[in-house]
Amino acid sequence: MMQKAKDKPPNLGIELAGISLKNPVMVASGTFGYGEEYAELVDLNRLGAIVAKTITLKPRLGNEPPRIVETASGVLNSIGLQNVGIDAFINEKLPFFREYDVPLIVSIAGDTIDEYVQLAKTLKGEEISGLELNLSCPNIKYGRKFMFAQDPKTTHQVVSRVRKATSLPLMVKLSPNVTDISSIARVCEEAGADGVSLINTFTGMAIDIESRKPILRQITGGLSGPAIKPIALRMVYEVHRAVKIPIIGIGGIMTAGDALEFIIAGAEAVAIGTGNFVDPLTPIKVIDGIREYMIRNKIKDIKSMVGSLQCRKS
Amino acid sequence: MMQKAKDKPPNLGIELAGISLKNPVMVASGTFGYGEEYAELVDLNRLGAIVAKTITLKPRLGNEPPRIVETASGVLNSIGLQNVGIDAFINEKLPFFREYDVPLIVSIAGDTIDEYVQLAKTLKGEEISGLELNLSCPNIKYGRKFMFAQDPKTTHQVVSRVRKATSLPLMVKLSPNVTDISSIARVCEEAGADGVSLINTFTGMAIDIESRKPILRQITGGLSGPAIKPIALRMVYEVHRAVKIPIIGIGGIMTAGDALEFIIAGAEAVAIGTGNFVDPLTPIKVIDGIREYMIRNKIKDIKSMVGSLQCRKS
Amino acid sequence: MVQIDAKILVNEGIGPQRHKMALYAPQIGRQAKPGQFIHVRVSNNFPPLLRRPFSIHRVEGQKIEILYKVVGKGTEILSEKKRGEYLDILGPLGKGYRLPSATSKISDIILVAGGTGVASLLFLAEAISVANAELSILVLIGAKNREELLCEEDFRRLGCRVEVATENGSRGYKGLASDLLENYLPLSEDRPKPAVFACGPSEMLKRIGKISRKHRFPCQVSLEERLACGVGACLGCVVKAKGSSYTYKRVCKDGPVFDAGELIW
Amino acid sequence: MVQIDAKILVNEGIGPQRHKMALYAPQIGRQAKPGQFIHVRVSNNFPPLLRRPFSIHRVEGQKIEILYKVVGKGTEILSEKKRGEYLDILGPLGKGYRLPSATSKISDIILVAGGTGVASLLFLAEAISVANAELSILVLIGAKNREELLCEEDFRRLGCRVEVATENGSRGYKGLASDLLENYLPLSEDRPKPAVFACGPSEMLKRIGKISRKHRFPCQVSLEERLACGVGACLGCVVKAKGSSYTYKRVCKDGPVFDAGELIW
Ligand SMILES: Cc1cc2nc3c(=O)[nH]c(=O)nc-3n(C[C@H](O)[C@H](O)[C@H](O)COP(=O)(O)OP(=O)(O)OC[C@H]3O[C@@H](n4cnc5c(N)ncnc54)[C@H](O)[C@@H]3O)c2cc1C
Ligand SMILES: Cc1cc2nc3c(=O)[nH]c(=O)nc-3n(C[C@H](O)[C@H](O)[C@H](O)COP(=O)(O)OP(=O)(O)OC[C@H]3O[C@@H](n4cnc5c(N)ncnc54)[C@H](O)[C@@H]3O)c2cc1C
Ligand SMILES: Cc1cc2nc3c(=O)[nH]c(=O)nc-3n(C[C@H](O)[C@H](O)[C@H](O)COP(=O)(O)O)c2cc1C
Ligand SMILES: Cc1cc2nc3c(=O)[nH]c(=O)nc-3n(C[C@H](O)[C@H](O)[C@H](O)COP(=O)(O)O)c2cc1C
Ligand code: FES
Ligand code: FES
Repeated sequence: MMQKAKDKPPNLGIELAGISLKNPVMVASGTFGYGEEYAELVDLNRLGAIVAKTITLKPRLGNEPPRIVETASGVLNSIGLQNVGIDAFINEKLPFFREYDVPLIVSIAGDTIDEYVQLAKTLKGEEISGLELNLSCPNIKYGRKFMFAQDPKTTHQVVSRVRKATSLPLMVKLSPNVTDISSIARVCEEAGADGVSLINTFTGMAIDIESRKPILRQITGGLSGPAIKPIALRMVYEVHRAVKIPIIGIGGIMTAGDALEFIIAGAEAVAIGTGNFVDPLTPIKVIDGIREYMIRNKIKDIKSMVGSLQCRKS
Repeated sequence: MMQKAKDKPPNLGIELAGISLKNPVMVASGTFGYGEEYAELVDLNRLGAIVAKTITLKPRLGNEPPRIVETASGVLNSIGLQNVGIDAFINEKLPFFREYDVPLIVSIAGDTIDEYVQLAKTLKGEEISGLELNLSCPNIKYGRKFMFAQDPKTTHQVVSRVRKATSLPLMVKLSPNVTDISSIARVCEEAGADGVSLINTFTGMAIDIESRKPILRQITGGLSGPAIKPIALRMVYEVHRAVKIPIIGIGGIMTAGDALEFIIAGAEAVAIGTGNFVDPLTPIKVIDGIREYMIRNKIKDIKSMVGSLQCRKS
Repeated sequence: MVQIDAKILVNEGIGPQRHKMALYAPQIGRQAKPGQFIHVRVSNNFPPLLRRPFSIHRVEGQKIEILYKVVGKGTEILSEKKRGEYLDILGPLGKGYRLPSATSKISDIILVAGGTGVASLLFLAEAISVANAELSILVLIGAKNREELLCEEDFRRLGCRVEVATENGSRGYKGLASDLLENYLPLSEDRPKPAVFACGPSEMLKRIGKISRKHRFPCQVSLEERLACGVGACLGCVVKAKGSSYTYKRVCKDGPVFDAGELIW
Repeated sequence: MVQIDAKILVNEGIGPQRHKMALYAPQIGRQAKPGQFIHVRVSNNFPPLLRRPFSIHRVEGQKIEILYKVVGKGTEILSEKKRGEYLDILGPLGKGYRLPSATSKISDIILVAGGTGVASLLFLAEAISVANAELSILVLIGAKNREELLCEEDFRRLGCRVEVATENGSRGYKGLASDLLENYLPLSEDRPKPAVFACGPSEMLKRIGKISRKHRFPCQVSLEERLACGVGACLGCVVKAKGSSYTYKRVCKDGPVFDAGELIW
């Protein structure tokens, strides 16, 4: 790609809910471990941000295997939030990030609202860039039938209580398994969230017809990957019209083109999940591809792309 | 496949909400036209049943094109219920079916509850095997934001009013764009439905990043195909545990294996949609494949398979 | 209309990203009319999930040919197929070109082809030269550049007059095939109007449609839309056409060939 | 661990549905240890969406080899790859077999291979015969039938003693490789226990694990689970292992080779 000397390189940097990102391409929670697993393959400093695997108060063993099965253009997982717990995270995992110049967003989940608050308080003063409240893990049942993010009332409670407990930038990760995601996003905005991450996985399942058993030991799991992209994109589009806080678009992003669709639909940033498994360089290729697209289309600033969808009717 | 003389062929026949089907494999509404389009390629007499394209009171022109776009393992459509209207349907389309020995289920949709009732009354006495209430078309906005099937209250009203207006077997086609499909299915059961058809399409979208316009003129459309199968299957599994009325499993069925997954999860019958476009012989191949599976596994009656999922935990 | 597994007899490059494929498909060849198409399952895997439509380019004995350009995943996979492999195809589908009837007053035929639009028009030219040998055929072929020009010699061999336009001027007239058509107009009043048949990019067809309205000559155009079923069942492929106010017609079943006059553009 | 586009040097059938592939991958070969694997993107298209893992079978100069069986879509596509094409691979991944240390009292090595389990064990046998030339290696190979037996000669060439079991008795002992192992037991008290290394179907490994518990000999097994990332990030591939009560270990990172004793089966 040729570029005249006077042309300034396009600006991919954004300010996301108060966090400065070099570019709008992050890696999604649970798909990039604690960063270190991919550090040999990916230059972490190039990423917009890393969202760490969801952390809970106590270490969690997670669900029994099998936990993964591939479906048409998708993956079902039922990890069940296996994680080292907040203390080990702070002591053993956080120090790793000091070597890198990349914003770290810590995803947290609790069985109760109090646990969310406690997690947020525990992370106060740590060298992290923001929090993501995971209210939408389909593999955990909080002692009841639904996830937090399936109910506007509990969503409001968690978000507003955590909001009071922390001054860190606060994202809320929502579930697509709802009738009206805009109303849940609005509740987050009202409760003081700085942004919403759309979307977590869809609850799905797969059956082995020979044994007549579910393939996942947990019966159901969360569906991710290219299969869900059209629905995720629609949700970003809807939520963009419903709230003013920034949106992180997530769901099936494999290419720069996919990421641009999300940005055009209204996402300030995007996060790559399953795409990391397919090709660890996906985030880097997406960043490069966005830059090339901007140069080709003479777009100076990525911000001008956000929500730039041209609808012939409304 | 060898078969000893004394072995009786397996029984694929089922009684679905009072309709006798030769086998549990139907074709889904909107994907098989009015039957005649595929008659040159497919022996209609072999199908379990045909669900005709959804009919409305007045003819509908449908949405502006483009109406179709392919996604990863899926298809987005925004046909918008283009149809000839109930009168032309009865006069011009129904007579065709007299030549065939296959149950016809007529799908109907209205802008108001009264229209559903009127459609059901108009079809009284016609040579049809049953009705399917389409409460879940994502391409039609009934003057409000949601579809009927996204709201338990309106769902109950439509179903119970139509129930009073007809003695035909009554299926209700539900939307997957909901938080809790079981509760909607339960409402249908309470209101007198004879069965539920799960699922219609997911609302999704796709964007052309060069023009920055939605690819579908209607912006959003309904996602179908293999991409959605894991979610559809999970919904059938959930609803099977919530209601006693039979379930027609729909969503991404391409092979006999897919159909068997739905049956094992709890579907009495299945319907093939997008699969017809990929290969018009899909329904026939699915029927043959189910039969072979039954012979191989010495299963005498398809009914014994329904909901036979073996869960290691509950 | 049949569904068959057709053996690939030839699949070869004939220009930049352009390929020609011959299939053993006597059942389809027998029925095929110019303007009709086949609907091809390019892979048992997906993507592409849906079939891909291609005009029937020629019928020769037991075999049919298509001519295609690689534009995406489906056509890419198609271009990698080897001779001897089988393809699951449906066809012939759609309504083809209406040939001039023996009693019509038409004496001149003009075919306007843009890009791979030549595919169906060559078949049409062959049919006309057999059924209406007395008619003179003028073919106007447009392409981006000389490398992308297709089938010029094939038309000449049929006895057609051929004029060429390239967008970059590397051969023939510099401009569009529709410009060439306009250069032949206005037509003198003393001779009968030509019948025009056009196939190519939708912008070209729109322009030709306009010209036909202005100069009032009969004009059939072959359209492309994204198809799903290909047999008229899904209503996915419609174009706006004239009706009481308007109506939607299916490209795959009511078309792909339409009278330019019935379309609302 | 590196990610490279590796050129396919050989991809050939070596038995029913069994193939051997050689890749030009000096960066991986240099680092590779027996029991480690590569994670292969079999297609830019999907399915398969996820990569597929294969044990490193041999390292020879600049090239590495894998040995695989076609069991589904991914391996089918792999088997159709041509020499000269490139494959996107990650490797070497995982923790391989722990070789007997120079000071250990082990004098006998027994390798038990089921099906394609031979793949990693041949690499191991090579490594042991170089690093611990004094050790005697007995290889027990199991397969369904004689046609599916793999690598027998390769092991012999290394100087290993080889015993064979087939399920249908068409070669060697009629039964399972784990039966062969049991036939060697109980071991006399007067000589040191053998170190057993096993790779194959999980039922076989389970059985061998049990035998090792009973007869108390050191035993390493190489497990298979469905992988996603392959690098330890997703926690998708865990197996139950002993911990305070229990814990989950990642096949891709903590394994694929485990001490049989640490697993909860
Ligand atoms: C009746 C009919 C006859 C045809 N005959 C021929 C022929 O003889 N030779 C030939 O080369 N092509 C022909 N086409 C076009 C051909 O079908 C498409 O180029 C092909 O389906 C593209 O498939 P793909 O998977 O390679 O591209 P895709 O990956 O599906 O698409 C590549 C690009 O083309 C666009 N695109 C694809 N199909 C369409 C469409 N139908 N309308 C608008 N945009 C589209 C996509 O949006 C994308 O930008 C015909 C189409 C129709 C409807
Ligand atoms: C560390 C490791 C090393 C391996 N080394 C080799 C090797 O050297 N040679 C070799 O031939 N194979 C090896 N395998 C297995 C190989 O990865 C799988 O056979 C392959 O991924 C199957 O891909 P597919 O797309 O062809 O099959 P799929 O279509 O994915 O599956 C085919 C069938 O196999 C089952 N299946 C697939 N993968 C697994 C799994 N991991 N666990 C349980 N069931 C499964 C599926 O459920 C299905 O029934 C290894 C696996 C691991 C984890
Ligand atoms: C294996 C796996 C583990 C995941 N774990 C988490 C998690 O711990 N917390 C979370 O918020 N999301 C988790 N997710 C969801 C992803 O962050 C992401 O929202 C989802 O996968 C959709 O994006 P994708 O299609 O790009 O994968 C997980 C997804 C996968 C596939
Ligand atoms: C082109 C198209 C048109 C459809 N039209 C209707 C319709 O008119 N009425 C209806 O109830 N469902 C309609 N559907 C939904 C299907 O009946 C089916 O529920 C859905 O496509 C999921 O099944 P599948 O994945 O097998 O396609 C339509 C689907 C497609 C793809
Ligand atoms: S493609 Fe289905 S109606 Fe034309
Ligand atoms: S496959 Fe991801 S942790 Fe092992």
